[in-house]
Amino acid sequence: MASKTALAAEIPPFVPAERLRASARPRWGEIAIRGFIAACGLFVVVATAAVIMFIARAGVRGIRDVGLGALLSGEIWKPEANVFGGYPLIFGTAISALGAALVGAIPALLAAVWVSELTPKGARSIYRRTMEVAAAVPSVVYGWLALVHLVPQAEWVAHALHGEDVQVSGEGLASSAVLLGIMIAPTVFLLSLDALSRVPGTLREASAALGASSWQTAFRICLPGAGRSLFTAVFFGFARAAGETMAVQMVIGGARRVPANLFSPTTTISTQIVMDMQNATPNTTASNVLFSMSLVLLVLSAGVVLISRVVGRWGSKA
Amino acid sequence: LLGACDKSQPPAPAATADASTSTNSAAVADKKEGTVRASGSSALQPLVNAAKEKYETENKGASVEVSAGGSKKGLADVASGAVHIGNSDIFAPDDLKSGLVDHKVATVGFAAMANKGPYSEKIASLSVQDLAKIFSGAVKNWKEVGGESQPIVVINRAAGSGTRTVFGNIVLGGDKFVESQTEDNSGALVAKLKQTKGAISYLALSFKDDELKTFSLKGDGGVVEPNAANITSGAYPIWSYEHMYTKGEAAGSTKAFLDYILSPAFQDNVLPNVKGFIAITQMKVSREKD
Amino acid sequence: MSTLAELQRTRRRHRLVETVLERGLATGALGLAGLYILGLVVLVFRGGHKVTSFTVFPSPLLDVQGEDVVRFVMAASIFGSLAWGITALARRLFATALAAHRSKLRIGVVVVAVACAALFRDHLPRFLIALPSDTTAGGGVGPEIFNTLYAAVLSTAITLPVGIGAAVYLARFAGGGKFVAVVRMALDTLASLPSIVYGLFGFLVFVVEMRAGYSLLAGAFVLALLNLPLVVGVAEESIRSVPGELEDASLALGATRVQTTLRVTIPYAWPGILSALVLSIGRVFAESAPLVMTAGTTISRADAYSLNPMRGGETLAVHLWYVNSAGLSPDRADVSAGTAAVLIVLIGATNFLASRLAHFGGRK
Amino acid sequence: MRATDLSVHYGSKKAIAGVTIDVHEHESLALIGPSGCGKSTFLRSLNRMNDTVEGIRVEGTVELDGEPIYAADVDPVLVRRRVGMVFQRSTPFPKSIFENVAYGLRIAGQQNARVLAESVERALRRAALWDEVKDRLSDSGMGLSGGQQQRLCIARALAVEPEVLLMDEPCSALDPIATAKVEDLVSDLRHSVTIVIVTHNMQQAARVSQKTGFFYMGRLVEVGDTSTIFTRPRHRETEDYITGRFG
Amino acid sequence: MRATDLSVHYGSKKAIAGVTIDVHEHESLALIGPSGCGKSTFLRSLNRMNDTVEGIRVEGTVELDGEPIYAADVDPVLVRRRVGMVFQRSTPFPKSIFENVAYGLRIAGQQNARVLAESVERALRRAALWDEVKDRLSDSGMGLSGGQQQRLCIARALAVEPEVLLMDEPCSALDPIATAKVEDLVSDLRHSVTIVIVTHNMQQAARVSQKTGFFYMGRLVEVGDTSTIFTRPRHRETEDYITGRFG
Ligand SMILES: Nc1ncnc2c1ncn2[C@@H]1O[C@H](COP(=O)(O)OP(=O)(O)OP(=O)(O)O)[C@@H](O)[C@H]1O
Ligand SMILES: Nc1ncnc2c1ncn2[C@@H]1O[C@H](COP(=O)(O)OP(=O)(O)OP(=O)(O)O)[C@@H](O)[C@H]1O
Ligand SMILES: [Mg+2]
Ligand SMILES: [Mg+2]
Ligand SMILES: O=P([O-])([O-])[O-]
Repeated sequence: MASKTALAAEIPPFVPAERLRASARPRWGEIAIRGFIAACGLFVVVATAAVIMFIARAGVRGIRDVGLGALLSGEIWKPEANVFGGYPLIFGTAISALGAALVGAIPALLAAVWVSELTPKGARSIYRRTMEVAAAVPSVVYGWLALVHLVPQAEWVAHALHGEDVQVSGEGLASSAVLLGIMIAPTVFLLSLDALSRVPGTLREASAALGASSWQTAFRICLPGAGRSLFTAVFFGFARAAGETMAVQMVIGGARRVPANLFSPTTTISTQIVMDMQNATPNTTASNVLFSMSLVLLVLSAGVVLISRVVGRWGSKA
Repeated sequence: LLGACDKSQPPAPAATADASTSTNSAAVADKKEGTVRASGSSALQPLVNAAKEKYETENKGASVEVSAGGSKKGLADVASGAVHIGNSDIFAPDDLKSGLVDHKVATVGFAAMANKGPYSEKIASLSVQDLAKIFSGAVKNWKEVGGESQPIVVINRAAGSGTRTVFGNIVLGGDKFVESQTEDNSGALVAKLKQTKGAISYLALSFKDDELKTFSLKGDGGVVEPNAANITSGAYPIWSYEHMYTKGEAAGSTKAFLDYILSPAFQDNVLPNVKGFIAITQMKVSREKD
Repeated sequence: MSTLAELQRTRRRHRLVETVLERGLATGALGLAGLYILGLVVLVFRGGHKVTSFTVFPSPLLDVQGEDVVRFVMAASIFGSLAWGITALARRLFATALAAHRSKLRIGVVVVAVACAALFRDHLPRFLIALPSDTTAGGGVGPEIFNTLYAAVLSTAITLPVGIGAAVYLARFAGGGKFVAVVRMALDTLASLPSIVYGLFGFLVFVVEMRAGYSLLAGAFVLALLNLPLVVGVAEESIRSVPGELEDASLALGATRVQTTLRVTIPYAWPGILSALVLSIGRVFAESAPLVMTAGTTISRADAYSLNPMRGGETLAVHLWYVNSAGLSPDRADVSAGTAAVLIVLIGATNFLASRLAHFGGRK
Repeated sequence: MRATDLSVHYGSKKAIAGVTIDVHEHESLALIGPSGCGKSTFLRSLNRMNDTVEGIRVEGTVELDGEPIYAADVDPVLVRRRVGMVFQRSTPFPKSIFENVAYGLRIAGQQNARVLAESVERALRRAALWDEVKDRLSDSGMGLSGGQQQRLCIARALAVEPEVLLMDEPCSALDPIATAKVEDLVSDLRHSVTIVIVTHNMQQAARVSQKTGFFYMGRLVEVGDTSTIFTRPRHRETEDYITGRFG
Repeated sequence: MRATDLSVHYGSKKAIAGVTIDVHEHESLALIGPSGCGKSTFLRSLNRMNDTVEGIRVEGTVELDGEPIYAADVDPVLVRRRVGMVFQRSTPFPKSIFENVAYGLRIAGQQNARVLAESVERALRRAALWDEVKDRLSDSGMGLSGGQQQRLCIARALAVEPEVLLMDEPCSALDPIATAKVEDLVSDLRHSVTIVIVTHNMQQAARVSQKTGFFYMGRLVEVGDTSTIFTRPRHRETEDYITGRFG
């Protein structure tokens, strides 16, 4: 190189100029790190397999002992008497999660549309910050608040609705649905906001340029555009509500029967698992059946989320 | 602001007290150090906690973990090896019995307790039949047992509860409770009873509370109050032993802790001061099973 | 098409509907946010009351190993953040006057923190130090705070390398093979498992099969597993958002893929990775069901502040549940409020620290 | 359409300053200039698309048929219905081809199916796309090729019968053949619509416009007949730019 | 550096076909052509940057100093140390200016602080950036202006003393003044480094290169002395392109 200064001569070249061949010595550090990275990928798979396998192994035994039909449709759950009818548990789980979706997810979604499309940027970040903190608040805190503040109100409402003669204490599906709704709303809100922010700004501009008001853009372009992700957000909230344990346990009452109304105590799968696992001897039917029920829960929430994701992916390819 | 502090006791034993006890227990120090884990009966928990506080302050390095959850959890835990001591209000069932060693540490009585309100003011006692009707769900209003009109809200203990088992066996002749609102734990149940109008449940006498109504038992021979005298004499039938099960013979720090609980120092001086519990030695009647 | 007048008419009609909707949605959104803000403020204040009730017992409460250190650290962080807050406020108010003394201020904050910690470590809010009490009033949450933080550290120690590794794998090294589809499927599955299932798994593996008893390590491991999909997801996204040109530039300088990943990609993606970590730490703080089944619900006096990960111990969230469903102490309403407030302050502090830390990551 | 002494600031940053320009009906004006000189900013202030940008400040006046579009009581939505816009990157909505074109009509309240169908066909014909898509109107607009997508966007803009059409580098992402098609289209359209087109390709400006304006650093350096600008520019900067001395 | 019958496929799509070209030492070659014609693809196959693209297939040979760089036992990392590259968008690492320039040396294993400092200074001087940044070497590289950033990237590439420097539209994101500076730099550098530069600005090609190649639809239509190409192109397509008839 012609213009090399005197300075350059002192410095050894970094690359032996004649050589392009790979050096004989393998780069061990490089190989180790690549190995670690791939191992991490493998770890994820192994861990998932392990979780599912451990749950399924005991769960399948439980199903074999009791019979799937009896387990899903039996109306009496009484492990102490060896009666395992999971219907009240499934019913409680499904209704309180659906209620939560209704009470929490849908308003959160609408709020997200409003905040994302129709408010100035400044306000948006305030909303986001608030909801981020609210989403991080532990569910037991929500549970405790509901126990202290919501349950007494529920008792009052129940008497107003069903008359003074009804036996209620405020614990039941209504309380748990409202609690779960309040609990999942921030998460659904944030997920929806993210989904909406992924709608390309160019589409909004194009719509505005055709003379659409921001409302028309929000509901005709952004909502359909983010549709699948919004769906996923709501489903995610639903799944989280279905899987919540401790907070629900604090307000749902714990009666193992199909409730007479929204205000009479009942139970959910996860609540009952925590309760019964405490005194079930491992490897007995009473214990295995709890794993069977957690399989049901797993199918319920994982199934819902997986389906919504698959639909989402399949849709985005089209 | 200060309320919370006032109620709490100043740290009772000064460091000096520790020093003195730790010298005399030096010989068995290697036994007492370490952690003893116990779980199970919430009825027994106040007693174990009292023992734990005393024991830990007297033996530096010793530590006792007590968690509640119900008698059957205690039995399951100790059988599986998850804890060293399983607390229980009931005798171990046959399938677990073989490997477990029973340590009866006290007895305790149980009684029906209810939320205080005008509807139950006039009812001082209930017969076993009344209780059976209430807890099986046959009777749904306080007026049917002599009170004013108010729906009865039955609150149960969870299925793993020894209290539930003992009370059910004696009052209902088995676990025939109406399925209703359920609490995990005696402590939580007390709170719930206090805040729910028309509520009734059953608790160990260690949880007897002035804010709750405690029912005496009406029988052929008159009304029997649930108190120590009636229990030791056998007049009041709803009581049980408090067991602390170990897996195999107790050893090491577990044995040291159990020894402490069974020692006269504890049984005679501490136990009588813990509300509701009666030392085994006081009992004039005995039982072989629940 | 339509005349101008017609246009104006339809537009007016639309406008009306929009105004009505607008009012409705705005009220809804405001209400929602307001509800949470109010709730948080009330929570912090209610519990703050409990937390700040300073002890009247100056000597150490209990002879627990490690308590001195914990007291000192606790005092240092309380007074440090107080001092920092005051100087930050002062800087904002007298920006020009103090601009020249930044480093002095910083040293000042540290000195104040250490001095106050030394002076006041025995006069801390009792609630923040004392052991919990199941039966009597006046129990604190000292070990719970410690356990919560320790569990967060333990679980992050697992999530961080594995999460980044898997994210890097998916984003940069995997290509598009069958195995990648399997990994993604696994992540999706993990993400949708209810936390109780993790709890059951941890209970089966650690407590039953391995007979390890309840241990923080088991809890941390289960939480790490629970957080993995979240961390991998966010980290992968932020790694993908690293401009390909930047990595190309590194490769064009003769860097290997691994060198590029370590020196360019990860530093650039760091803020995103950090926010994933904050989220996952938040979940460690918040989860209760899996911890109840793996780390247990008790505090043992002997090793309340021990670093031994094989001991069991409850975290703040578990304590909050336990106090309400199993505690016998008469002041459990107060204890709950205090615990909730401490939890929220911890979460807030973590978020704040992370937003500060993001600056050290590289980008800006 | 006339802009008088128009200045636009983004926060404290001045993007264009004191631009005065007059676009006559059914005339086509090309805007050229180096990157960042404010062409897009100017274009977007002609139909108040800039309103959505945070912290923007517009001074001066823009008139459409003599009416000031920045007056307080003017509804920007109505301005945009009369002044259409096509962007650099084609932005078909994730809807069918038909719905893409019908979108502008639907949001204006048109629901009559027959009217919609007719308008869509006319717009697609004007955009020289009808023959290529008439058999797959219900397919997604995103399945079209780049050039077709851009013409779809033009058809979409035409469907609401705007008086002015603004185009911001409509061909810069297209291949030569697609470019030629769009250029032909623009040349045809200028007989029925007023067109303002931004381009970085001076030859393109020469091919499609009657008038050309040269922007440089936020100012409109000069504007005049396209042939004049390219052969006898009055300013030194214009000459330097069109001869490729910079940019 | 010589490419012989080089073809590149992305999956089933052919990006360039049968390109043969010879770049002599210390010569500078400009590549021009419409968008998507394969200029970048060709450039990136000269230092095996294409290796990172999924599903790419390279046929033909490329030789550096007579050695085939696509031979099986060649380490692409070593190729890239000898054939540097600068991209269209400046890509400073989120590190200090000093660390940006030192990066290539550090990853090559150079740890000696003095050597690093000297090499960084020399590289920055060669990139005509030293005087502007010498007082703030520890500031972030991302705080520089666009033109400075691009010269920083050039300095970074020069620091490892490559024999060939590939530049892919290095000025297309820069303002006129920055463009002029980078063009001056390229003109200077060609005395010490072989340069292959892709540009969409034909005037730029004319200003900085001795030779020019015209790509069209994946083929190298013609290559020759810059003055010849711009005044007497042999092919019709070349002429159409340089007179702005398309592209
Ligand atoms: N949203 C914005 N906020 C702040 N500054 C902006 C914004 N949009 C554009 N600018 C600045 O305003 C100036 C003019 O930008 P504009 O996009 O109008 O240029 P242009 O001539 O269209 O350039 P190009 O040919 O690259 O599209 C530029 O300096 C740009 O950085
Ligand atoms: N990663 C890729 N995968 C598939 N096709 C690609 C990829 N990169 C480029 N192509 C295609 O290869 C062809 C040549 O692309 P290339 O980027 O080399 O063109 P170019 O001349 O550099 O264009 P420009 O001037 O726009 O930079 C184009 O048709 C492009 O769409
Ligand atoms: Mg522009
Ligand atoms: Mg290119
Ligand atoms: O004492 P129990 O908790 O088993 O009722």
